[in-house]
Amino acid sequence: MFLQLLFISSALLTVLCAIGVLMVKNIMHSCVFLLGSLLGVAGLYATLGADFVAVTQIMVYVGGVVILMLFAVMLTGGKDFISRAQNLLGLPASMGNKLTYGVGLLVGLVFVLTNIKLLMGIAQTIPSKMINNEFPSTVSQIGHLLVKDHVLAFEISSVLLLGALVGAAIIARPRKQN
Amino acid sequence: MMNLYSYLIISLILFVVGLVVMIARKNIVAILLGIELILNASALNFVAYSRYVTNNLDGHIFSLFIIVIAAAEAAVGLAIVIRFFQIKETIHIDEATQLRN
Amino acid sequence: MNQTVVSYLSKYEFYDSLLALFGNNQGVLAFTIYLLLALIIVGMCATIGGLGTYAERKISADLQARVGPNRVGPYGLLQFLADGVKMMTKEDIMPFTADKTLFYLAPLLCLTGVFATLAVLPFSGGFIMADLNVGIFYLVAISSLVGLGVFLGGYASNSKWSMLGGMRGASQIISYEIPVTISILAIVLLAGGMGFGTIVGQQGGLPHQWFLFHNPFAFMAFFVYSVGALAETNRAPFDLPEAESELVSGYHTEYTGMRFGFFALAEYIEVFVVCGVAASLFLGGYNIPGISIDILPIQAVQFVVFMTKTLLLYYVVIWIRWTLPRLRVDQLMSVCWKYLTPIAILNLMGCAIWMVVFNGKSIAELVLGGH
Amino acid sequence: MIPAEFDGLMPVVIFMGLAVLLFFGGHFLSVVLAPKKPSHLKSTPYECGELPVGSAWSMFNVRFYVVGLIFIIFDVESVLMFPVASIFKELNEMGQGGYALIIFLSFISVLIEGIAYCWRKGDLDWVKSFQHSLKKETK
Repeated sequence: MFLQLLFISSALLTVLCAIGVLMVKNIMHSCVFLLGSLLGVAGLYATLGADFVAVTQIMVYVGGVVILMLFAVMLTGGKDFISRAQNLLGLPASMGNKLTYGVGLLVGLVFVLTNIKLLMGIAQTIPSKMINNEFPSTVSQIGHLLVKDHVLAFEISSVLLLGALVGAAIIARPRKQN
Repeated sequence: MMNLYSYLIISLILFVVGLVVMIARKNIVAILLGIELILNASALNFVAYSRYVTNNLDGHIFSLFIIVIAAAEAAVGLAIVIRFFQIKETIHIDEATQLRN
Repeated sequence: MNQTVVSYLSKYEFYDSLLALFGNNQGVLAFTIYLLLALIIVGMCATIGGLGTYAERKISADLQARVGPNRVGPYGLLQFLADGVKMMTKEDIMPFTADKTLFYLAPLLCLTGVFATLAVLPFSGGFIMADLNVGIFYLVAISSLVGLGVFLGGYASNSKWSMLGGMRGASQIISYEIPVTISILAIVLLAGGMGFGTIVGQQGGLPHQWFLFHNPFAFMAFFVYSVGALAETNRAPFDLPEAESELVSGYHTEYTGMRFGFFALAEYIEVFVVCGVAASLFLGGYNIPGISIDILPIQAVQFVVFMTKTLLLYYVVIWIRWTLPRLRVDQLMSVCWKYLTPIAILNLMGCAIWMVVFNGKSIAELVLGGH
Repeated sequence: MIPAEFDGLMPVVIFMGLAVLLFFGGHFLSVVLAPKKPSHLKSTPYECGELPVGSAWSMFNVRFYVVGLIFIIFDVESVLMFPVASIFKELNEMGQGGYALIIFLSFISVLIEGIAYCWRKGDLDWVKSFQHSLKKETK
């Protein structure tokens, strides 16, 4: 019961905030809607029993990426966007008229529906085992996987992050104008 | 109610919205927001499959690394946005037409 | 599977009669117990936060040879209630240039981030709302909502003082999160788990069993944590985001009445939470020396032990505020990145090497030889 | 089987819900109790008595972004270190302490390289490099 409620509220938060990101003109509000969507995804992870991934999602996105995006918006002149902003309804005419959108929507819908049908067919062949409400601790298993099976990815990710740090610092470093 | 499909549909919606954000918005920061949504959709799929299909935690590891890569991508992408703004004084994507100078 | 306060209570017999009272519906009973205890904890923390403002004035008065508040109630003890009533009856003013949605949202983010941390704070062995497996990691993660709230509060006001305070606040909070997190990592490494139950359970009641005196690196990590935590909660000497003498009052310059009250409440509760975390990570938490039986009265004693340690740390925080002068921004950043972070990383490496070389034994165990 | 209510999610959600409730309750009380006499001058942004000039949403120094950048990289690295740190003791007791130590230290050493690079390039100083760039400009 509780899990269902958590699932529904997280799903609604995720989807509605994602649509908010799309529809809102102000880029600052878009970032805050993204924050809501990411929190909703964290809630969905929690309902899937992925406690460590859920907390990682909060830690990296809420504490890191969203703040970084807000900083970037401020650094490029916060109010500048409100006038320049574009939303779905303000699409440039070169991107098509109502007919193209209608046909695209229809094709997309058919595609999605067939895919769901296909997925359902596939999934029905999979025995649904282990689906209970019990959440095993994932932390120590993830730790073991990180130092045993995925140790190369673990080490290389540190190199990737070093590269990202150095590259981004070089790009963003304040320098002499002109 | 809570089964694989509901998670897949949510992740599908996230993916589509992210794609539309990437296509429709002209602000580079907004395009990065769209990319974050898409990456989240894929990570959600991995975790959902890991719980309902494979029954091991490799999916969690995958989504963990997706989050790591998303953070690195956001860091570099926003650095490029800021540099672009210093040169062009705008962050409208259509202004990005030159490879150098 | 995480231990919670309900699964702890279900070991006792009265739980079964309670369950019968609720028509054997475990969900409803669990919800009721959680809600009651959560209300108690929130009320307690709000009172502690309120008394914190009182203590702040009283201690500062002591340090400056003044009297301090002494009109409302005995010794001025009810001053915080008067302040609360005053805040509620103040007019809500919003700058007409403000971003109205975000202006509403910012205090909520701060409040949510702080309240959510209370769920994993170990008040005693049984009285920990949820002993999550990811306990301390969850606490660090969810409290980053506060930094976001500070930034959005500063941004949404559209006032220059607020904007400067919000920018400074956000960059300070995120910077100091790094040494704090790495110091916590050192303790996670020593304890072999992230849950508060595991971490506190690895320590004992006597000082030589605490992680503070486990090895020299953990000892250093405590001070790195303390400095970083002071900065993360925007306390003096790191109160640059709300420096009265230069930024009016920083990110909440434009906030009045109840909304300002929420910011203040969140800040004071956060100080309490940070002190509680320090007490349970480094100072042995709720452990009582020499007692290992697990009955309900013992839980009360454990609670008292935990609160004593936490409130002593709270006193030290206030004491520091009225003793040390404020840092400059460049000093703030160089303290974080050039001193605390390298020291924290070295502590982490030292702890890892200590674990392998001495097989996880603390100094006391090595010296005394034995268990 | 253990019902999900026993797991730790519920208290977390309840605390967040209480925060939201308190927020709206406080707002409600304030709406009921507080006076409401708005005026234009009252709702101007505070600027020490002067009328505010321009918007506060202006551009900020790139320093803030560089700090955020270093933060996010370290944040992610600490996230990856958490699960390894929490099983370090277990591995040590299983006799694999040396292996775990090598993995852990090599991970941290890359972290140190990052901070050493930023230190050397002056990204960690707040004022000095700013003065440095000013000096360049005056040349």
